[in-house]
Amino acid sequence: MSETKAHKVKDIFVEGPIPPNLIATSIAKHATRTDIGAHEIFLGQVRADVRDGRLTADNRLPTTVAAIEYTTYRDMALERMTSIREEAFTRWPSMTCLHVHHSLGTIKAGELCFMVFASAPHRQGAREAVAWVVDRIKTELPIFGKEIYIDDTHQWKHNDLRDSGSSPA
Amino acid sequence: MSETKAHKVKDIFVEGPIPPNLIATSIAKHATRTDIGAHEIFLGQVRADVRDGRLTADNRLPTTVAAIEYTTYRDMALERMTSIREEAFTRWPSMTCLHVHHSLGTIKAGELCFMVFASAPHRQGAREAVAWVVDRIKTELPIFGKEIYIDDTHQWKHNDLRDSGSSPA
Amino acid sequence: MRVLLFGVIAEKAGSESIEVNATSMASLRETLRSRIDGFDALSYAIAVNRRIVKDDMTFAGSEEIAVLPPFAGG
Amino acid sequence: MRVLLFGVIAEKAGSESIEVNATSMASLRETLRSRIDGFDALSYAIAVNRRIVKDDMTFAGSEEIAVLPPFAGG
Repeated sequence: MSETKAHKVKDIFVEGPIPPNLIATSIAKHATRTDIGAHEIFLGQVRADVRDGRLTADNRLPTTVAAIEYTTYRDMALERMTSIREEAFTRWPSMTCLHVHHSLGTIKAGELCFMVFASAPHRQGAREAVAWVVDRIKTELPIFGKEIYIDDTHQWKHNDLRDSGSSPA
Repeated sequence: MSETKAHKVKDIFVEGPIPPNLIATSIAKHATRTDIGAHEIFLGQVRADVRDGRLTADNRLPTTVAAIEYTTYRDMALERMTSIREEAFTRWPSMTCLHVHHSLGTIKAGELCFMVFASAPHRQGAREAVAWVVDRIKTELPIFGKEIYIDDTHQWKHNDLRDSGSSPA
Repeated sequence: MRVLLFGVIAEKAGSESIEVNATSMASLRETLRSRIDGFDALSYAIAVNRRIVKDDMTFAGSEEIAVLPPFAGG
Repeated sequence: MRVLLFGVIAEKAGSESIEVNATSMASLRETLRSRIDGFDALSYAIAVNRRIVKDDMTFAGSEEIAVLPPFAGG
């Protein structure tokens, strides 16, 4: 955990889905930090939501999300993320670590695209920090998502705060 | 996920620390559940807290938690856990899965002793359910913890709700 | 009847169970007090058939009775 | 000046950047409208040096300018 509380610009982006092993490795690294009592982890997974698809004479045929293709304005995203990290450590000073990963490229339904992982001596700080950081990332990071459907059509995803998973509500 | 929403009595207990790989395996199993958009995971880790230790003529010498030895009244714990699970699925009907592990035996500082893992289409349900289930387990499950200190003394741990990590506050 | 003991209570009693003759919650508490050194200073709850019971009650003799110190899970 | 385009806006423009002559936010918006088919129907924000700017402003010409469709991270 040499990077603990370092407020330098860190790359949060991962090409492709987030492998569950990366999360296990992240967790295992914290065993040396015996001041930690609680880890809180949020994971976003791409949902196979059903959407209105192709227009026919009568109606729109339903279709299903097969994948989301994520792109970003990287420099701005990493600058915003650095500010969010700094503010999170100010708001929750007991937090010992905060790790964020977000996927770029094509992430299939069922795959993980997002991880926010906070550690703290007690659970309340970690829990609140994760919820807050997830919300801030969804609203402030310039990340774009193209929903690709099983019929090869696509549509651009956009977050609104009622939305809560990894596809629009 | 054949056990999804099954309300039968499930064993939550694991001998020894919870290996990070178990969490990765748990996560990976959910890739087939493409209705899931959000996973929320709480992990409890044993903290090397400093405590008042041996009494000398002048004062108590400080000592440090080396490990917690967990025991349980298993039949009652599993019955209570089954009720908590049922109530959680009633309160958060959109929740698709709820997985709980708790260690028994000696868990060293830095090792994981507790996991609560909820999945749902959207993040709010999963987040609220995890927080609620963690609180209920800490207050209602007959699990007992002996804090073993580095000087080989010990003291019995007890939860109060201000406490929030995996050792008393 | 056999009464299950846990945690610090099992430690003080030097055993994970104890045989007692008790026909009610009140007589059980009395017996525990007389049989386990320092029992009065301990916090505990009594579970009857795996549910905590706070009121007095009489026992049929077939109940599963356990004496539980404060919980420390998580 | 080169303006960066993302997501649905890059898709509509058929390119991830566009060369424009714009001295102010107002003239930039005007240019985008004339150069990108269906631009008026899109939701977007403009970032100047990686910060979203809502008010009008004049450009020195060295700014990093980006046109951002709605965010969809997470």
